[in-house]
Amino acid sequence: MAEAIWEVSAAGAVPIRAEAEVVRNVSEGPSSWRLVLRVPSWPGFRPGQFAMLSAGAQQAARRTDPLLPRPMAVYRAETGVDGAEVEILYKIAGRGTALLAEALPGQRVAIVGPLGRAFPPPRSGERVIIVAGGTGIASVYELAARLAGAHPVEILFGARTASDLMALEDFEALKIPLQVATEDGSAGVRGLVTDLLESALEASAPGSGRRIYVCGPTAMMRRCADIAAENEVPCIAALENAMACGFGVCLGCAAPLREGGYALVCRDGPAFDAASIDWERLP
Amino acid sequence: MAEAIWEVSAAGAVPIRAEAEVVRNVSEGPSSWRLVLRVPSWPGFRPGQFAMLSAGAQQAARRTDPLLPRPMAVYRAETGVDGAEVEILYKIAGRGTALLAEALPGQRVAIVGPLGRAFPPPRSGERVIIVAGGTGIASVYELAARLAGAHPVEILFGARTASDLMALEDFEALKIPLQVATEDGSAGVRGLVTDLLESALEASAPGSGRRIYVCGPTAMMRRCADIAAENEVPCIAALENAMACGFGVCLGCAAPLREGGYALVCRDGPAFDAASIDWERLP
Amino acid sequence: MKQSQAVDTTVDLGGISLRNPVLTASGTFGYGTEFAPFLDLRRIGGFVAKSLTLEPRVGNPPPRIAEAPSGMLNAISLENVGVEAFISEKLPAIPEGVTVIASAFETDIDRYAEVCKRLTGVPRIAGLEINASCPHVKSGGIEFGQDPAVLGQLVRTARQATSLPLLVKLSPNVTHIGEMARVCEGEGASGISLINAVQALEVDPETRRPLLANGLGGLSGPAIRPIALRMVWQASQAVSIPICGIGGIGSAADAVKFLLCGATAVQVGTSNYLQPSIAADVADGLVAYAERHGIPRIRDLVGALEFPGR
Amino acid sequence: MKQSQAVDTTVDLGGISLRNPVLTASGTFGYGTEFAPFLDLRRIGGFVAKSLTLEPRVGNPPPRIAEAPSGMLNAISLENVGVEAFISEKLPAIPEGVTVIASAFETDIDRYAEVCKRLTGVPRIAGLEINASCPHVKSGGIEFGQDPAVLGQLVRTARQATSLPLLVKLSPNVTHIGEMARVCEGEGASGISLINAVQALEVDPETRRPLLANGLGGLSGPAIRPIALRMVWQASQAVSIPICGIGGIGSAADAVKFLLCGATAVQVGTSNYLQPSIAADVADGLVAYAERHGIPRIRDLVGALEFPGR
Ligand SMILES: Cc1cc2nc3c(=O)[nH]c(=O)nc-3n(C[C@H](O)[C@H](O)[C@H](O)COP(=O)(O)OP(=O)(O)OC[C@H]3O[C@@H](n4cnc5c(N)ncnc54)[C@H](O)[C@@H]3O)c2cc1C
Ligand SMILES: Cc1cc2nc3c(=O)[nH]c(=O)nc-3n(C[C@H](O)[C@H](O)[C@H](O)COP(=O)(O)OP(=O)(O)OC[C@H]3O[C@@H](n4cnc5c(N)ncnc54)[C@H](O)[C@@H]3O)c2cc1C
Ligand SMILES: Cc1cc2nc3c(=O)[nH]c(=O)nc-3n(C[C@H](O)[C@H](O)[C@H](O)COP(=O)(O)O)c2cc1C
Ligand SMILES: Cc1cc2nc3c(=O)[nH]c(=O)nc-3n(C[C@H](O)[C@H](O)[C@H](O)COP(=O)(O)O)c2cc1C
Ligand code: FES
Ligand code: FES
Repeated sequence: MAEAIWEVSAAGAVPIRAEAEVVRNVSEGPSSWRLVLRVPSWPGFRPGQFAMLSAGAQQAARRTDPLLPRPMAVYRAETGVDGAEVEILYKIAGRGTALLAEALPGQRVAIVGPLGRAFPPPRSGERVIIVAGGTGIASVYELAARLAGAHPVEILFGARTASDLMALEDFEALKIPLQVATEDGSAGVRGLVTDLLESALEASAPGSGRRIYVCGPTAMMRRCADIAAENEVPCIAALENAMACGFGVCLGCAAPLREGGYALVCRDGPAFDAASIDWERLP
Repeated sequence: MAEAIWEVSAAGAVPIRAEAEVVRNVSEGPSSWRLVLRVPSWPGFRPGQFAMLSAGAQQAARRTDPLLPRPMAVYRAETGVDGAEVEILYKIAGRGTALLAEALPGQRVAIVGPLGRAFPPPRSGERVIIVAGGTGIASVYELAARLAGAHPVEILFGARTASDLMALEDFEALKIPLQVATEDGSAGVRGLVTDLLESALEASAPGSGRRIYVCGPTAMMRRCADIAAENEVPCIAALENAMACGFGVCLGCAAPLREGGYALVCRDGPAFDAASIDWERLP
Repeated sequence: MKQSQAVDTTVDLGGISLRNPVLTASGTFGYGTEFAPFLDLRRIGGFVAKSLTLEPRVGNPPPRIAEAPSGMLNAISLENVGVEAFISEKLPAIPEGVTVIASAFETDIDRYAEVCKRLTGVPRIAGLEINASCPHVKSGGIEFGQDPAVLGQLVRTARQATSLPLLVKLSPNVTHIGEMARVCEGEGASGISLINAVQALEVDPETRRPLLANGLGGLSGPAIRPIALRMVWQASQAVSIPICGIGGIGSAADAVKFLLCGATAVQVGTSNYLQPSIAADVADGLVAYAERHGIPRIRDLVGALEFPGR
Repeated sequence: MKQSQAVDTTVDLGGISLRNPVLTASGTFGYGTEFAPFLDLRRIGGFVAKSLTLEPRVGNPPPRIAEAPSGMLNAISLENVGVEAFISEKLPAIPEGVTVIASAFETDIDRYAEVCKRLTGVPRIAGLEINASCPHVKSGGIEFGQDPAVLGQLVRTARQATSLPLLVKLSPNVTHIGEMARVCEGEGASGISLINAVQALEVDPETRRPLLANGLGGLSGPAIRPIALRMVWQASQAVSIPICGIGGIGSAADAVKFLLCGATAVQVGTSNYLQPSIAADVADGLVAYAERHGIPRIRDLVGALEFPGR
């Protein structure tokens, strides 16, 4: 079981920079896309890490608008003979992701990664509850996959409506208990995923410990943090601040801390102890 | 025969603006590309007119770099049931054309046109010599096609090397006498197209008049202008200045006139009486 | 909500009544008629004609334009048909019902005043804009709009020369735009237009020469929009006369940003070249924005920016 | 011509000897070590570290960055580890053979001087850059670099505080950059770095707020390059101390443009975020350019622009 759990030591894999070939880039439902990149010298990654992707395919001629790369969780990566196939799951949120959706197989997308610190792994025997919504679903797949079979773990997804849910089948294939809450009731129960979390905490005995991982819209994460605090359960939240560099030099991705000052989401996170974040001041 | 010759009255077709669908966009040899656009309400055009094309296909998300559209001669247009198919022949010169070459069938390219004044048609019975090189070849096809069979006309092409020649077969299909000069002798005679022009003028008697049309690199046009002047033959040159608007408002495309002042290439040209241009001050 | 109350798009730009707040910028819209194939001029608030000098002027040698990241450089200089030809040839060609603002541009203050005089009383001209980004020959090439004293004198003299609403178009190449705006207000300007193109240089590394024959040029287009928004906001904090916002506008969202920063109206410039009907699209888009946000009058947006700490 | 004579890439930037003229800009390269995975720091001329204040400082609330056309806005403010932590923790982590320029950044002149003093005599620091684009608390938020008198006093005091080569990084938000450059030269600066980010504002039309929590921010990236080239050229006409050119550099061709305009060296800023090995690529590209053009010494390019009429 020790092998299934990853290290979070500061010195993780050394990130690489590549102009990676698009292997596949397909729409899965209304606004959800799956991108597969071939990355020759991919050093592996740990759950919760992300990469910076260029906004759109690199073209024959350089275009300087949009300028900044976009942070995206590494959804999954499979190392094969000619490098790894790195998978990204994304939603079209604005210009950068709209352009990314136009990248065709054979074209190149610049990638820098893996970046950030991994989710801290649960302690031995801890019961894990993963809560996710929106693009946050992409950030927790690898976490769920590594814990599946090795840890007691359940997943709670929240969405406005059924079609907002990404990659549900991938998660179902992990054979982990999975519940869904949608605001319009179009999938799972009607309601908020935080209600599911409260029920899950009620249903599970503290026993040898519980731990919550959450990634999703700020409001969802903040509410989870509150529920976790009320129940005295440790809660890890993965933040999604806007970024320019992704590796701690622009100081752009600051997240306000409860103790004062800021952490850098790209360097000190994206995963944080939810209790350490000053949710009121997070944009 | 009168029908074969076009009007150059100031009030030509009213230009349109469209996001035209790419029907075809294929490479023909090392740096020569042929783009076919479907333009729904194309009003027709006359030889020598051009269009402004966006630099690259329009994408789902707007990109502001590169910003300016690029001027391109209308090579040919065929009106069918669902609008006209407008053909553009182009070389990759820099960023804008490199991006244009990536436009795929089904994608959209913004077009404004037809713009500019047409070549003045030859007078009845005038013997026509068309001289072209570089991207200028694209500017004279429609001229040659409309004159073919209706006028005594011959074509002289100049290039550095054989592969620089664009769309040779299209011209051959017109069954007009055609000679080629290349600097390296890889096609036609070795030498300059201006030598061919001198021979052609020597070989042809002044008779009922002669007229030269030229479009190509500035050095070629300037030399043709000189030869024409020496032989007292009228010479029409189509200029290719850089442009921002294409319809006379930015004043960016100024060509210096021998009499002083400037003409606007997009509005007063692109075709000019070669004797009116101050070739020394043309960039 | 299909039957929405019609949005009131009218604005008063320092005494110039506009159907809607979307104008086009001087030098990017010719003398108006060139755009007839692409848009109905009555769909926009009006247009500012190419800047006029007393006599017709020939411009700079080519190349006069070059591309830059998300922008373009130009050095057209003073090229224009001259004030008389504008009045006798260009104005009559402009359809009725189109609001025309004339622009003046000269090398010394007396000539500026003379241009303003000639344009005053001419039917069809709703207002004047004086372009203060022109190098002042007597100050050794410094722009009129770069020196508060020179600018003050220019505005005072122009103000005396005309009874028309008088907009002063400021140069962005200054340390304190608010100070320049205050000078204009103090000397009786009806409003301020800003920004003009930003002084810039592009170089060809192969020929080792500037891309423009003139050397320096003006940077315009989306690249300068964040600078323009900053200056409009700063000017709006400094004066209470109306501001016409200019710089890289290419969409209704861009126009809204300028209104929020305190502009009463906007001018679309470089974008006219890329998409000749854009100004009308921006005007239509403003109405759509107002409807979507339930805003009855576009002018309610003016200065509505929530700036932190204020 | 394969066996080309090796190009001499060395330059002297006001007493700082550089292996090649490609540095990285303060605030865009952290404290150097962050880039270890992406490039060998010995391939570039050196780097300018994040600006330091006397005490560690916490920056502005988020959002601190936003995108703009061909550029980005930032309002990071003074966030840094402080001068002591830089000396004790950051410097020792930088590999031998890497040229380090420290940057100072404060709210009053005495504190600037104190930072300069502390950095003087520290092994590994080859020179200082003082960032004059910081708002001067005593002048009501005006930047040090926006007022010639304040700038002069700052440079004079800093010059007395350190024996290290002293570069002054100028604000671009001024009317006459040449005047500011002359002030620096007059007060004994070893060189000038320009430009810093251009003051700008971006607005969210939906929330009606600035995109940055701070309101105003600095525009950087390719969008400002033509402005930077103009200012470098103007400064080079005004002074004879060396200039370090900054603004939107993303390729060797861009770097060549700055050298031609009179820059002795350049700094790569925002582009480091997009392509973390870019500075080394620019340095290599300069050599390729020199070889292609048969230029034996890169420094022969400095000021080689053929400006019309000069
Ligand atoms: C560590 C990390 C991991 C992420 N993983 C994923 C992922 O796996 N899949 C996925 O689809 N998205 C992910 N995101 C979010 C993704 O980065 C943004 O959706 C993307 O940057 C938006 O770019 P855009 O150009 O399409 O939108 P923009 O035009 O830049 O913005 C559109 C809207 O999104 C907001 N926005 C912009 N940037 C961000 C951002 N970084 N985070 C949140 N909102 C933003 C804007 O404020 C605006 O409202 C992640 C973000 C971070 C920081
Ligand atoms: C009326 C007219 C008709 C034209 N017809 C055709 C045509 O049918 N086919 C074709 O391939 N090209 C044609 N051109 C030339 C074409 O417009 C340029 O090649 C194109 O704009 C270059 O854009 P780019 O972004 O690829 O190159 P850039 O990166 O803009 O420039 C690359 C090189 O080309 C030069 N250049 C830039 N713009 C022009 C220009 N307008 N003319 C000449 N050189 C330029 C630059 O100085 C530079 O050296 C025509 C030009 C005009 C004015
Ligand atoms: C080619 C060109 C010519 C211009 N000519 C003038 C002019 O004659 N008078 C003037 O006041 N402004 C002139 N301008 C400046 C514009 O009116 C406008 O202020 C500037 O371009 C910024 O707006 P934009 O970014 O929308 O283009 C010109 C701009 C361009 C691009
Ligand atoms: C996020 C960010 C932080 C910056 N921090 C500093 C700084 O601390 N000190 C400084 O002198 N300049 C700072 N700058 C300005 C850059 O050093 C540089 O002058 C400017 O960005 C223009 O160059 P560029 O266009 O290549 O980015 C910063 C720029 C950015 C984008
Ligand atoms: S994104 Fe640059 S420091 Fe985090
Ligand atoms: S290209 Fe604008 S006037 Fe000719």
